[in-house]
Amino acid sequence: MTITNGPVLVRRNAFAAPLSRILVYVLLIAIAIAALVPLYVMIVTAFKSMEEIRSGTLLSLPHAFSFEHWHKAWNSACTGLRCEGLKVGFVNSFLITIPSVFLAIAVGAVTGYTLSFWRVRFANVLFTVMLIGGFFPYQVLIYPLVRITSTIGLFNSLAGVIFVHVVFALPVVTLLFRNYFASIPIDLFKAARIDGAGYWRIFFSILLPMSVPMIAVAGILQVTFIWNDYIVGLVFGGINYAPMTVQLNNIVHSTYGEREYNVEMAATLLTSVVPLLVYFTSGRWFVRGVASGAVKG
Amino acid sequence: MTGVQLRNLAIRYGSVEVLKGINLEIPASEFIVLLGPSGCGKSTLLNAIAGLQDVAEGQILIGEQDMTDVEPKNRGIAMVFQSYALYPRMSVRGNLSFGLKVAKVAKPEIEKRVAHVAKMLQIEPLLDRKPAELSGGQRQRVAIGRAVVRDAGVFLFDEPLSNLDAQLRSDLRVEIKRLHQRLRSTMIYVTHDQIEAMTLADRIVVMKDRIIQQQGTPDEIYNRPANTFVARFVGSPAMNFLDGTISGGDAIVDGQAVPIAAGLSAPLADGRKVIVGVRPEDVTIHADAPGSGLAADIDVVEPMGPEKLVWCKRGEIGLSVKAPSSATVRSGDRVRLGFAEQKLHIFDTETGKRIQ
Amino acid sequence: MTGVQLRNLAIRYGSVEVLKGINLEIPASEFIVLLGPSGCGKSTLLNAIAGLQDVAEGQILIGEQDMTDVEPKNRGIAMVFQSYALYPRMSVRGNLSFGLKVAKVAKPEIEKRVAHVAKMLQIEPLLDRKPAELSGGQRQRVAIGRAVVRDAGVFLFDEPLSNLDAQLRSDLRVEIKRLHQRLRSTMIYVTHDQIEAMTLADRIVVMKDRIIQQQGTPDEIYNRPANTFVARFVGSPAMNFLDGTISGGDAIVDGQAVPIAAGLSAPLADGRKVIVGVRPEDVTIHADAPGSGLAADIDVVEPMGPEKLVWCKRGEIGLSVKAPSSATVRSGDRVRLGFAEQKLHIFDTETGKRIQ
Amino acid sequence: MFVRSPSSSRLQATLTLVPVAFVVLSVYVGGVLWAAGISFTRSSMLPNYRFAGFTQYINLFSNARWQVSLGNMALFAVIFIPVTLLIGYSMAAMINRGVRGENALRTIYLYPFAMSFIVTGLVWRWLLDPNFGIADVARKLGFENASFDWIVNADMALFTIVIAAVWHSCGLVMVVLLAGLRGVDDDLWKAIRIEGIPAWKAHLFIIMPSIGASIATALVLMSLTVVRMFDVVVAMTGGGPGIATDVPAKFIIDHMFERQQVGLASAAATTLLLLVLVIAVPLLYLKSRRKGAAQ
Amino acid sequence: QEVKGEVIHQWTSAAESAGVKVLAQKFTELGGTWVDNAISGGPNARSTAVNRVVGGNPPAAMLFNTGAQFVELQNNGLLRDLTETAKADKWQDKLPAALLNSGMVDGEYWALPISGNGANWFWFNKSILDKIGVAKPKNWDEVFAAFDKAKAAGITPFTPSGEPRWQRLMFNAVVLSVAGRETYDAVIYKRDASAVRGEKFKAAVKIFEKLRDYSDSGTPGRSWPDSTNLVISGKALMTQGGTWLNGAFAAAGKTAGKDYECAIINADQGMVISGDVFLFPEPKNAAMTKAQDLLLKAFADVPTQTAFAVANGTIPILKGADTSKLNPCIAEASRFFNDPKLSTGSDQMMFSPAIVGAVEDAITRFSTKGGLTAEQFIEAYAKGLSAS
Ligand SMILES: Nc1ncnc2c1ncn2[C@@H]1O[C@H](COP(=O)(O)OP(=O)(O)OP(=O)(O)O)[C@@H](O)[C@H]1O
Ligand SMILES: Nc1ncnc2c1ncn2[C@@H]1O[C@H](COP(=O)(O)OP(=O)(O)OP(=O)(O)O)[C@@H](O)[C@H]1O
Ligand SMILES: [Mg+2]
Ligand SMILES: [Mg+2]
Repeated sequence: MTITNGPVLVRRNAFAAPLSRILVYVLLIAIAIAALVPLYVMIVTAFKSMEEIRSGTLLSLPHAFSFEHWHKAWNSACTGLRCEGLKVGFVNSFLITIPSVFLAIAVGAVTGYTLSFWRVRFANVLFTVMLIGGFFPYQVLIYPLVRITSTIGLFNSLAGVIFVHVVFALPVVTLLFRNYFASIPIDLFKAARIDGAGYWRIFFSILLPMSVPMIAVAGILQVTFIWNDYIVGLVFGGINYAPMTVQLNNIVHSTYGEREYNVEMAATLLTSVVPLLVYFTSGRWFVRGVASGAVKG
Repeated sequence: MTGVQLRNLAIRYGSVEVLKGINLEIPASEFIVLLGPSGCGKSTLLNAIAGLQDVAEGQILIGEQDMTDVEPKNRGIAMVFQSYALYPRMSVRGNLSFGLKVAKVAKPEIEKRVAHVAKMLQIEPLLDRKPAELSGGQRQRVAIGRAVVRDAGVFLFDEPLSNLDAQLRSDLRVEIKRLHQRLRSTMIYVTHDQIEAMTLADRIVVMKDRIIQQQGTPDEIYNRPANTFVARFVGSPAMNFLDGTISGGDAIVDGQAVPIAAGLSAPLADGRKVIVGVRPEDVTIHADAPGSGLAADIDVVEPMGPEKLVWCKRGEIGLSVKAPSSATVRSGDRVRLGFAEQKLHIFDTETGKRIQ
Repeated sequence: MTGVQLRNLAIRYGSVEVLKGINLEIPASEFIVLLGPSGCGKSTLLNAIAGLQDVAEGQILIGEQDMTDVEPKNRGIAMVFQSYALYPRMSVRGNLSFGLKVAKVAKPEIEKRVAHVAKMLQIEPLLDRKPAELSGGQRQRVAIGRAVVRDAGVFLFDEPLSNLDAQLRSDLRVEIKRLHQRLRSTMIYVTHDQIEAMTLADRIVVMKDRIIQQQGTPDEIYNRPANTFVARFVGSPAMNFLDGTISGGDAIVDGQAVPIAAGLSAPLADGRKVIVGVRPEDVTIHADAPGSGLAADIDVVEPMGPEKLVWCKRGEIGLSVKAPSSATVRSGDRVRLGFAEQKLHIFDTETGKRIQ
Repeated sequence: MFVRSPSSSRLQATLTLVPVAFVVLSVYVGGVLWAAGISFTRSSMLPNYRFAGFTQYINLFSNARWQVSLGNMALFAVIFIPVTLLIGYSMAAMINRGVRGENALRTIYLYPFAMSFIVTGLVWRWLLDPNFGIADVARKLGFENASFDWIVNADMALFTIVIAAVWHSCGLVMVVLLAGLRGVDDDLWKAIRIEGIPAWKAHLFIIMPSIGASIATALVLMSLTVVRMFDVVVAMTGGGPGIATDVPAKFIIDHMFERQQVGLASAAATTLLLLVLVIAVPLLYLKSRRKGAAQ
Repeated sequence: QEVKGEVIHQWTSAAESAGVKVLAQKFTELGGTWVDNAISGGPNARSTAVNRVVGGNPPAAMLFNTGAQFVELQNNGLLRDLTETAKADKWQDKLPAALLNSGMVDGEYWALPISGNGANWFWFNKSILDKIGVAKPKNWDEVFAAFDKAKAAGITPFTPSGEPRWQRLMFNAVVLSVAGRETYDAVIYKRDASAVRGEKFKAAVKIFEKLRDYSDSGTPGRSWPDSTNLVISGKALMTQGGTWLNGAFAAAGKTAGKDYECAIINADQGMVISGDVFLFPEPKNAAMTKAQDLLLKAFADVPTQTAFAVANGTIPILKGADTSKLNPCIAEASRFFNDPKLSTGSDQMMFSPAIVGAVEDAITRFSTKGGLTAEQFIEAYAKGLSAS
């Protein structure tokens, strides 16, 4: 494994690229190809007819490209009484994902900030409990959460789903931010306090702008979790707020039905478009040297 | 205007005591310079005054009020950090105006003050850059600007000029002095630069080994150092020390008598072991002639522009001498050194304390 | 041993040209000091020599070989960074020894060298601490140690002593000088400290405005500055400048004749506008008596330990004078200033260049 | 962190933590205590609260599936975490050099994470199928004797799950570490390059320790993946062949929902949490001690 | 006023959707508004439904498997007692007793059966049968003879699904056919451990083991549609599965008797039936009661139920259904279904889910090469019968 030392300057003479650099590209591309094999299989399968899939040539290109299965997955696959495909839950997925991700990151970032910069009594106990709680199989928590949300009147409402998502996201997002803030020079925090900035001001004006890479990571993580979530939406959303994954599952998983792999693949790929877009656009948030120039030494 | 008082302050990092029993009275509007070897706790003390460092024992009073447990922002202070601590995602302008914005100063007023400070610190062309795009000295100027732009009652400076070029340094030194005269704020200033200490300070505080060694006007510190540590620490090159024994008003050093002014030698009993201190500028170099001073060999001669630094040797003893650059001395010459009788400093050999 | 040559070097940040047409020949074993105002590109230049900064144009030769595109590690250099850049999670010992370990130096040898450097830098008690637990000056010493511990052919120092106290600074200055004499490595040293520059340098390079203004021995730079910038920049307090017009071998300044040594005034035509420069130590203060020099009022007197800095005023003109601390001058006194004829510097008013 | 008694800002800090603390306590502590309580009953589909002693725990530990599950989790963790960390870090380090097409590469590495295992598990099944998966492709390419039957081999099936899980998680680990690497000061890289420290040493001894917090984050995320591992197993092997690839989360979920053995599932979940505690607490203790020493 | 009836069910495949449509249409005709809540996977659908009930927002009706799954809900008073409706609508005349009984507790009706399946069917590729020159096997000797011939011809003899639940299904099929109805009923209905340890059961275990040895290496973990595909595409001779496999053959455009054959081995021992029931949570209000009443009416309507079964590919469960439109395999299954002597309940109908799970674990471990030996398996199975 060759990893060469960090940020490299662009050479004047592009042809003088050191061997190690070529090696890096070779490795990166090799890994990318390896990572892409399953995706390739999914895509070609989504274009194949069932006939062709049954014939078992996994890696071969389809005889003919037809968008029929994609169309079916989106528009007309049966998911129960309705045969309207995936699109049914699309809006719900947005309604759930956007506020949940936003709130989860907001709450987690503030909590992480408080834990790493402010000395609050029992804060570390709280964090430890939260983190260890994160390891508890969350399926086991569903029953108590059903009781809790129904007691506070959030059961089977959009707010209920969002609440549960935020609760489940809290340990991980808090961890991300707490650890991230721990690496920021403490003198910055001190300087801001001298400047008269209070609790919120320090957070919003100084630390948040420095956290963009971590916001991107937390966003990637939570968008994926929440967009792909099935159980929480199903149980806590009730029929009105069932996310797209419910349809996806209905297309993919049926105990007694025959399976149309091409439609399943198309459906899966269609469902993952949103997270993929998020990944791609998060690029510019991965800025280099967020704290550069802040302190000496 | 607000004075600062430290009462019996002690500060610990974990179990390590960094400062103890610090008592310091800083009258309002005084300009105080903290001097001390690296690691003696100067930054720590500034942090404590600012409220950024937990105090283990004692009290901090600012403007007569006990501020030991008060929020930094309510102490009415401004501070320049040794590590700069610039806000990395803000432009220079943002860095300068942040504190004012927080304090809800009106926009035109902010602009005015920022413009003024930027001009004073010669960072106007840099206002829209990010800290990462600045040179070391430029960063430091921004850090200074951030403190100066606020009209605080107490200013804390942690080695504000250390990365600047000589010219800018002397310009800023004058600027800070002027700022002090204009604002009459109390200023607490850490530096390693003798000239800064001497020219800026109303009073200098010399620290070492967790405690304050001496405090006094620059003149007192320079001319009447309380112990060998202070004597050696203040003044560059450092004071020369000679081990001697008192004999009839003279000090016998390495077998040769060094005359001491009568006023100084009065309290000294014959046979007492002392350390005789003499500053390089109080030594004169004569041609080698018997009887007229301490014989020594010239080791190294360092030209320093307006003058020469001459390092002499007499056996084990090393002595530095400041000579005019016109002096004709060469490495290897044998010379005689004369000491200004009145300017000698006598310390007790055991305790290192000044005798008088 | 390895010399360094810079040929027509230009460096850009994006579209901003920071350095251009830099030509510099550093013979092997020379000790070169870079001087220049903050932000003039000294760090950038060091980075380029080290191979850490991309070069837009020109060549860098180290030991006769073109190293412009060679990896830093293959250039045989050691460097002290202005921002320290210590390895954060390694102890001080780890910071010092890591490079040697990597270079597969034998263990006892590593220990010996680390011990030696730690002793020299007075960081022995800190060897097991992490950088975060050190004071500013302590960090700086570790950073110096990390470079010194490696026996490199070329050493690059970026303001290595700026955070140290005066005593340690002068100790280390001597230590670095000694290191240079022992190793005979080429050393390129950025500093703002006049004394460091004067005492350490074989040659000083003064930079400004993207180019090299003058290079020469400390003596040349101090005594024969090539232009007003260099003249003002080197020396503290800065050289005084007086606008004058030549008339019969004298310079007429503010209506009063200032005599110039014959050697200096020889090439000057009558009526030519010049700038007359005089260093503060070349000015003497006399009691006010008609005809005997430039009349002026004393503005401020700054005690500086061994001497006094006297700021005088004559109308718009400000003049600084270094007087012995025994001089009895007080703010407000009217005095006459005399100039050492031989020590005057004459510059062209238009170009600012030295005339001769 | 630096002031002893409450100030407005600190009060604010405390106040913002209170709701979080409330939710954490009620959901996590409350939920865990509830589950622990239920584990001492014979609850089947719905919880009941009649105390039944340690019956469920006795059943649990005499259950072969549970034993196999725990063993699998341990083995999985031991392979999955180091491998993913190594690959993820290497990718982050390489991308951090500033390569062309960084966005595209990052998205490619990360995409597996976006896909639910319901279907990608199936694709992996196909790829690893001894008859028409990559083994078949290899045969068609002329390697007549190529055979790859790990997925149907009880001794090897777990490793196929490791492969898929690594594929799934590498991108995430890379992104977390990349965010950490992006915070490393440029001057540090310069110092490393000057000293000529070989890449792997620089990463291992200097860069990795200075992004320790990010690595800790990645480790926690990976540990969470290990403890919660469920989808990938269900989709690829269904826990099989036999029970060879069963894992605790699957055991718990199966018994919780399909088998209506809430009591047993709670006992299993409680046991799992205790195991996590046994491993985590000494680590946390060590960490906090080190921090204390540093101050 | 709109009578909304939300129904939670797991019918999500194309055929199942068609079936739901039939039910929904009838409900609509009766004046209700069908609110469809389809959730794939039985456990998912059931636990979601239970959570909805517990959370105080129950659906009007929810689909469970026939069997003991609902008992605890009934114990906790969360279900509506259907006795009155059942009596009024004469359920005992309309439904096979085995099915009906599984929805009763202490003589009260708590569940309405809605669909039926036969579970112990074996499916053959007709062209392979023709190629190796054997007729559709009727007993195990014929099966193994056919296997050997297929093997000789280079064709995989047997490709069962490797998922635990289908392995269990297959095991039950083998037990019924080899050990006979008496032993089967003793195990399933009485949970008789001594029957498990008996010789007949052991003989069944041996056959199951032998079948395992004839199945291909790709078996573990394979889903039933994949297994079935292998038979459909002519790569394998036989697979095992319930009547629902018929749908997969049909969807691939295959015709029973021409392209494929279905058979119960040792058919005189009868068919294992399974199915789904609707449960009706205790209503929250009058509107919900009304909706449930209408739903009950729709579900128990003979033509509707028959149309549902046809669309769904399951067996019509109400007596008097018109079976003429059924596919030959389903028609045959229907014959078994309606004859009490030729039908018996599945383990899922009689066992609690915990026992089903325990037994399933034993079976799947036995199905794996290198797993349990026959003796160990029998002990594990016997022990599993007392799981809770
Ligand atoms: N990353 C950057 N992007 C743009 N401009 C930069 C960047 N880094 C430095 N500069 C500019 O380049 C110039 C030279 O910087 P450099 O750090 O070399 O100065 P310097 O001579 O070392 O100053 P100092 O004595 O203050 O350290 C400065 O004006 C600085 O603002
Ligand atoms: N976080 C810390 N943990 C442990 N010891 C520390 C810590 N910070 C500082 N110290 C130690 O406390 C002492 C005082 O540090 P401080 O930074 O106040 O010194 P200083 O006088 O400002 O030095 P300098 O002039 O070098 O900046 C030093 O010896 C330092 O090593
Ligand atoms: Mg300090
Ligand atoms: Mg610099």
